[in-house]
Amino acid sequence: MKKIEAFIRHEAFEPIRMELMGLGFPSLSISEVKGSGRQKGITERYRGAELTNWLRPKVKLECVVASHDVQTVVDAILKHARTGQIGDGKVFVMPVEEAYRIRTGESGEETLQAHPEVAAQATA
Amino acid sequence: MKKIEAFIRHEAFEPIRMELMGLGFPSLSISEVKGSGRQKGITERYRGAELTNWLRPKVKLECVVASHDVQTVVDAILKHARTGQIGDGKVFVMPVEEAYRIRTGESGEETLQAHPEVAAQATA
Amino acid sequence: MKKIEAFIRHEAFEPIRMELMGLGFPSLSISEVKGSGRQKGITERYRGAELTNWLRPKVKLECVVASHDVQTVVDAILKHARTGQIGDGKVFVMPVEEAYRIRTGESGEETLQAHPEVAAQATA
Amino acid sequence: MRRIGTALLGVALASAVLPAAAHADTLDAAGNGVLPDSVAINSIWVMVAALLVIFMQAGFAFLEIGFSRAKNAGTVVAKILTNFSIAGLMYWACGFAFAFGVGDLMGTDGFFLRAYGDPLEAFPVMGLSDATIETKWMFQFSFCAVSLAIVWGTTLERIKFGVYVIYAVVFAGLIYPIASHWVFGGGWLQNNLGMQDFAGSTAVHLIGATGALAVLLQLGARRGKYGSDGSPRAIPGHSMPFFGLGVLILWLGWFGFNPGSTLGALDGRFPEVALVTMLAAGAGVLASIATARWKTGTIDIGMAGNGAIGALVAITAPSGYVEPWTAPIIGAIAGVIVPLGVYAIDKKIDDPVGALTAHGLCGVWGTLACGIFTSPRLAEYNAFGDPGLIYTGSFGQLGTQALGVVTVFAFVFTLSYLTFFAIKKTYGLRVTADEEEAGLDISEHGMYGYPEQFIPAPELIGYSPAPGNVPPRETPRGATTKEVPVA
Amino acid sequence: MRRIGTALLGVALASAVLPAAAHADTLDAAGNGVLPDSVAINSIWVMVAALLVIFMQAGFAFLEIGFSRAKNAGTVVAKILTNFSIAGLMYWACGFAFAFGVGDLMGTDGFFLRAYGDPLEAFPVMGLSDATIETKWMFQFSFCAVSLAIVWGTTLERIKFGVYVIYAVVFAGLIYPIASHWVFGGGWLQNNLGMQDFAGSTAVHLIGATGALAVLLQLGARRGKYGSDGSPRAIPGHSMPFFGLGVLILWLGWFGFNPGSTLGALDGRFPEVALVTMLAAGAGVLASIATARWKTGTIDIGMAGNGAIGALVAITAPSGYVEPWTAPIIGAIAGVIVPLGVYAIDKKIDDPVGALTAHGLCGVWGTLACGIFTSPRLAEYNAFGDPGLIYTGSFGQLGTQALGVVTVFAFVFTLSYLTFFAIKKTYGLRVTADEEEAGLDISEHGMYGYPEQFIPAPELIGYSPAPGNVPPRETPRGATTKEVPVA
Amino acid sequence: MRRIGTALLGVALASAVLPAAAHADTLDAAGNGVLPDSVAINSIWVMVAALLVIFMQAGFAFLEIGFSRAKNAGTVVAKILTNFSIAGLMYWACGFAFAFGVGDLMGTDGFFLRAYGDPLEAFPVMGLSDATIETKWMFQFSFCAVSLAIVWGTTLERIKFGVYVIYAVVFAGLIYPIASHWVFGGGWLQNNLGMQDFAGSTAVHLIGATGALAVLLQLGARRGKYGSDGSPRAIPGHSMPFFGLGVLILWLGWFGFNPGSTLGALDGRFPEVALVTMLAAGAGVLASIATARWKTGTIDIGMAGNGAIGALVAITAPSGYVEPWTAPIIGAIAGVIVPLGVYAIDKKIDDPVGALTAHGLCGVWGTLACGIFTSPRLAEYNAFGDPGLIYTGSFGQLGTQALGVVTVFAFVFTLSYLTFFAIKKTYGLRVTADEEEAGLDISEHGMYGYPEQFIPAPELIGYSPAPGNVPPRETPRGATTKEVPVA
Ligand SMILES: Nc1ncnc2c1ncn2[C@@H]1O[C@H](COP(=O)(O)OP(=O)(O)O)[C@@H](O)[C@H]1O
Ligand SMILES: Nc1ncnc2c1ncn2[C@@H]1O[C@H](COP(=O)(O)OP(=O)(O)O)[C@@H](O)[C@H]1O
Ligand SMILES: Nc1ncnc2c1ncn2[C@@H]1O[C@H](COP(=O)(O)OP(=O)(O)O)[C@@H](O)[C@H]1O
Repeated sequence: MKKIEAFIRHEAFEPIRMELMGLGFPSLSISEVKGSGRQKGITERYRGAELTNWLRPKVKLECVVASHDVQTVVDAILKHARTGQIGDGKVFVMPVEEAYRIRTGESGEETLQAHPEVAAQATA
Repeated sequence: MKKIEAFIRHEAFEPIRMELMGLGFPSLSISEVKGSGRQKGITERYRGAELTNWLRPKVKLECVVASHDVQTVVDAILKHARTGQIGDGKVFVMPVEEAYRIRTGESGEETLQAHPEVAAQATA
Repeated sequence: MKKIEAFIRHEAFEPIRMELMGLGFPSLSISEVKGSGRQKGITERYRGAELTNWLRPKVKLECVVASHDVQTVVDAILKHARTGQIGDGKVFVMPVEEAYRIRTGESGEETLQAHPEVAAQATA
Repeated sequence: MRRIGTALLGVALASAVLPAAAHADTLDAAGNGVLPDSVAINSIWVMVAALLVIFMQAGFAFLEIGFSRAKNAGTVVAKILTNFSIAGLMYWACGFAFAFGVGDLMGTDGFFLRAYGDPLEAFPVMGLSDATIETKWMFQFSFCAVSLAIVWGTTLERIKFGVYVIYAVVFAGLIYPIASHWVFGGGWLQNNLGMQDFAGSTAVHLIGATGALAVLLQLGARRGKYGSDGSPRAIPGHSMPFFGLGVLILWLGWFGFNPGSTLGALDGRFPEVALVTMLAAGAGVLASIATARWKTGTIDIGMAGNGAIGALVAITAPSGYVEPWTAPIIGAIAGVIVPLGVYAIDKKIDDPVGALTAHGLCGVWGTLACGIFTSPRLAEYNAFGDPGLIYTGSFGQLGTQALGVVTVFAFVFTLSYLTFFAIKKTYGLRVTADEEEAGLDISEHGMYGYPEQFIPAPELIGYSPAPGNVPPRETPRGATTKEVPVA
Repeated sequence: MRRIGTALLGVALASAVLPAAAHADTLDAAGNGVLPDSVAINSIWVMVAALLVIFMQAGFAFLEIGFSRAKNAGTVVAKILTNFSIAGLMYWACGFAFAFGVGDLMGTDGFFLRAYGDPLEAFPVMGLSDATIETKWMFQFSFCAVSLAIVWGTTLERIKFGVYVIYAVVFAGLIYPIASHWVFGGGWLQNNLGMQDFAGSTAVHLIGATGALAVLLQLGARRGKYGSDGSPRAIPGHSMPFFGLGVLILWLGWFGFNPGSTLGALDGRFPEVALVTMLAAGAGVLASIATARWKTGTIDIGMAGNGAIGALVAITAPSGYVEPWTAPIIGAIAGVIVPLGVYAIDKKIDDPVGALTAHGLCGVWGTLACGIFTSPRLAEYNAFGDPGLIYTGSFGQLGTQALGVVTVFAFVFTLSYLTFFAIKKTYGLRVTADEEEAGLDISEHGMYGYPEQFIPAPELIGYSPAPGNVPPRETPRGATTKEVPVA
Repeated sequence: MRRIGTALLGVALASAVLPAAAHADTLDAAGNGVLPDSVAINSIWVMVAALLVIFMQAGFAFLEIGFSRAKNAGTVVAKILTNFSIAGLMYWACGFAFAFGVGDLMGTDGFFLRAYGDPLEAFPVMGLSDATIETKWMFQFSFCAVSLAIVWGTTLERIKFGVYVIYAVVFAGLIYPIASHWVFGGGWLQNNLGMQDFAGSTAVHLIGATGALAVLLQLGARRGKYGSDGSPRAIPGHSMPFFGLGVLILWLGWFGFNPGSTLGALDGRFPEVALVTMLAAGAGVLASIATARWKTGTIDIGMAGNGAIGALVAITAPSGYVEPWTAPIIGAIAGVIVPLGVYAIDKKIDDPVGALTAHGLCGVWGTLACGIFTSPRLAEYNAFGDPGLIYTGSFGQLGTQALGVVTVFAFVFTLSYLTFFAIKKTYGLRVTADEEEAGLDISEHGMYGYPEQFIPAPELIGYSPAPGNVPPRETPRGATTKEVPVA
């Protein structure tokens, strides 16, 4: 099992979510982060004083999938998150040793996501 | 050392925190995330236009512990986070290679958590 | 490649960010978390009822770097995040198997950070 | 045209479409230049006062919003608008007639503010002022709306929206008019017993708080308010600034509430009433802060505000009957009652904003205070009841006040309890556990009150820009930039 | 000293520094004790009304803030302050003179409120009231500022700040004064055709909405408002409580807007106008909620508020011409128009706050309503036009109203469209895509409206405490603590 | 009963419980129908003005809240309520007597508003108006409360709550009354030197700002305000919308502040004062935006608001003395002063809201402006001092104004500095570093102003539902759902 962590633009999330759901990966989490990278800093002003903010709001997407699904998910992300301009973000893949579905207590890969056909209906 | 990441319901956190502290695991972090999974989407309406929100607010719990403590912590989470209904969430276990306590600069397993008996008092 | 996750005080972030940028590590992400550890709980009161809040606001810093850069970054964090008092936080190092720069689609270590000299100018 | 009317508002309206007797009277008088200046002078002040009281709707809204969690903030807005609207139409249709027409038990003239002949005779208790009848309606309606707003303070974060609508119709059309008629509409408590309630500690605030109790007992506490062991939990509201805005607006509104109850300006009484009101409120804040500090060790922001409200409620009845020097005393006692009352009540029932204490207990205290402090000159001037205990040494007036309080409470509680009981059995009072957890905004209104807090970039949901039309990215004008060249 | 003046305000001001004829008149009269009480009485009421209308600026600000995303909240504050200021100076310099001076097409006297001789002759249409001219200026200026505020409702979250400034000068100095002159300033529509618009459904609200349409057509929708398939997306505002605050303040302000349009108190008319206003607004809220519920199945908070606004706009023109019983009818119809209008318009053009519907469509409906419901006694009293359809059976007045609406719309739309066209070609109307995405607060004003939401611990950016001066850490006083000893 | 009084308010109150001479007078007059209409007319306007000024408390509260960080938002609410209350009680006990009684240095009659005999003789400087004494008290008290509110602008986010309480007693009971007595209470600066300050640029705003300076010098800057190198850092407030709300409320309140200072309506002066106030404020906003734009390149939202405040402060003294055409000049100059003053002061001392500039520098400018622009007719009418420089060519009045400013500053600064010095040595002025970092809400009040922002699901802390009573989960009514079956 692998965890895919992607730092993306806000507007990239929804297309990614839709595609992933269609592909049978409905299960994921996102959170608001602030990131710095190659993107420019913004100089803000307040009552005369200046402050340069090097951080830009980004969305962090976390999705744990079976190892053999990693490429599918990464590709979906790269496809939609890309504008070709600085600030598009990064995708990281990390190992996961165990996973549990709390509701049932089951563990293992099959707990991670729904089955494709199921998801297919879902988006119908 | 392992990192335990759990995506749970808000109301599940407090019982988990209390049990973990009792067990000698006072150290953890949480953050607000929005998740999608098998749970239903909510259709919201704004001035006529509809939008289906597939994301539900969840709490992400992060706790790094010594490898031999993983099961204890996971069990505590499963025990309290479970309502048996869709939306209960997931628990993931991931490898951690090194840990440092900033205050002292020490590294290694013993920096991770307080000792059981200590914690015991704490909750007294 | 490794991912460095640090839970630090708010006021520690800016000095760390500046030093890392100077060292050629401009790329990182932060998020707001709430943490519990050895730090004391605060008892809050609301219309007579009491509630003890065991959680303190912290900043979670995430930075993925090439394996040979880990120590440099960890040291920078330890240096600035340390006040010597309880609540300073922790730093964790975790394995990363793959990384992609979304903008270009390239993968591998070189996508992670800017080159030192480049960054050097940046801070000039 | 009669048809349009009926079609739209039903038979009841029929009476409304007769020639506009009264309105026309004023107009004719004005036309013939025989409308005395005094009408305009008194009407201006009472109208100003009415508008200040109307503004209190915003005060109640923000007091409640501040004490609610973010997921329940929006519904308060819809609630206040709906209730204010229903109150207006019902009070016009029949409320005003019941409340101020002639009769010991209830008035019977002036439905739709029509066909009542001479206003000074039709609504005798307000005869001392020649302000126009529409002015008096605006002022009295604003009181009804305040009383109704008070009812809902105990019901935050779990009540079904429809309950607001149903009860509002009954309350503004029947319960409030009759009960207030008894106390200051010329009814039996006032005329026959000489009960004193200048601006409505009982007639407005206690009535509202009684309704609030009646619904709370059948509604139950919010999820999570009481632990498995029954101990109360704090459920902090989401915004003290909004709470503060509410309190400050209410305080301002009270300068219309009490001084406006002179129903005119020409007797020069209203500024003194304003002074009395200010002194009581100030003492209330300080006493409440001190009491809370003594009990809990902190300077409780909420109690400071509740203390102001409680003291203002308490001084409402006496404001036109007592000397200024008694005001700080009356207010300070209310300020002590507030925290103690809130702490005590919170142990058993869930009153998120402290309405039962601030409007209920303090309303009772204020009404009784007349029996203690009413001054001879003012009892005589207002021509209701006798001076208070400290002047007469007699408990007579105090007894009358107590009787009035009990009667009004019993009457309003019974009718309200029955109304809510009927609602509970039919439509239901409370949302489901899931809806309560999700919050009323999303579950009752289909959208959060603070969408961005719950939906990531909501405007982008289901939105995928056509590859072509991604616009060129430039640098924000307001921003100077430092380039970090790509490695 | 003339030099100071010119240096600072330009030649135009020259006229302003002549001896203060009119102001002095009032003063002399007062000095010689020959200033009749009626002047003070009428002036007090009209001034109170003017201040209530001025407060509506806050209402518009928070209605817009609530309906904006958090990243565009601050700019509204700067906008409202700037526009209100420009409106004041321009309306003083020439707006008032154009609007209320003598003339079928436009007035020509009273620039800088100077040298107009006898105010009652100089501004005849307001002659029925002897309130001081400065009072009347304050009241009429507050109307101009409201009309201007309405214009911007359609432009949120993407317009360049400078556009506000440029258009405000033209609007408050020329467009509004001339158009409003025709309708209620003594111009041809009013005097020659007998158009009825008591407080400005057309003269204030439709004019504003027309400007709003003119700019929207050239500005375009917000990014993300319409998907690649052209279907509309919801872009929820960030705060329903702020929206509610705006609505409640506007509602309050309307009790100055309509009843103040009597321009005096001595005829005893203003309280009746207030009653009419209240009844219409109440019906509007309920009708709007019902309609939205029927269409979308939820109790729409925004529609409840828009319904109130729409009904208040609709009752504005008839408020001084109709009997109270018609008010709920007029308001309810507006309440139905609001959701239907918003849904329909939203399909094609992006009007974030629903200004086109609430102020435009409802403004038209309200103006036409006079043609239907104006009562004989009030047509006669106001001395403009004839009673409405239901009394006369004739469509004459309705036709006049319709003609007035069309004329005003055509005139204002043409001038506004040209003005915005010129701005677009020169300065530009719209920020860049990046600026829009970043939000107007940061891109136009260099700082977020809610900095903490976007900057982590902003005060610490670039801040590294000298190792020495890190202060000792103690325990917050307010907090008792439980020690967890270090392992 | 005397015992009750004393027990509660101390011996000082004794005087308060004598028969209510003055109040009774009004009442008798009214009873015998010999109370002239003029009393009611003047009282209505002045009361309306007083309430507008009282509302300014909300304005100051939200201006400060907006400029504070979220962790310090709640304490402002508790502060404003406490200070307003103390001001009311102290000004009743002795403030009013000191300020408006007879005497060059200070008044000595009318403690507790009692036993002063004929109000027109007891408080001669207000003799020109026959508004009731309670009306005048309400108005003058509202000024005192404003002046006190101004003091705290410099102390946000680090001062100990108790300091508010202690200083408020001294300020409202002694410092403000005496200083304001000199300037517009009939004291030596006004009566003997002929200083002109119509509504208090010096007597209210400069006094407040002087107290603000005295405390700031001993309190020091917020942590993080100045870097190790001493360079100032931006510490942005958390809400521009709240700031905007504050500014708009203050602006509205100023239409009571200045026009109400006529203390009556019958001379027809108040509308002109309102006009003058509006013109100055408008010019101030535009000048301030322009200056900030020129200096920093952005349209600074905060400066737009501060510009309005600064201009309103500046026009306060001249508003009753100058011709309308001078208002935009006076306001514009204040608008230029504001940003320059803020930037300059920010380099050295930490004034989060810019009170020193807006109320201090602009208060000085406004006072001096009288010496330049006061018109002959108004100098004569108000009967204090001479016309200004541009009319007389003489620097005499300007000198008087300057002398007044210096005297008042020196007096207030000395007393305030000593008071704060004493507090610092005993109780302490400032919270600990940890408390400051945690925020005043949690450390001083034991609860955050926005709890949800700091506590995750606070109502659930320590809450574990008994396994049994987990309620059934249904689907929110407001929500239609799309099932994703379990794999
Ligand atoms: N090495 C990294 N570690 C953590 N977050 C990163 C890293 N590199 C990039 N990010 C995240 O991705 C975002 C975009 O990165 P940036 O370098 O600006 O874009 P690009 O890679 O297209 O130049 C950053 O704001 C940050 O949130
Ligand atoms: N594979 C996953 N990767 C990341 N987050 C997940 C994953 N699966 C579930 N989650 C998180 O857990 C939450 C609950 O998941 P859900 O599938 O709705 O519950 P259940 O597993 O009980 O059906 C989701 O909202 C999401 O935040
Ligand atoms: N084992 C852990 N897992 C996750 N987060 C941790 C862990 N230990 C500490 N933290 C984070 O670090 C913060 C500071 O930890 P704490 O123990 O209070 O400081 P110190 O280590 O200096 O005693 C905590 O609030 C929490 O956010």
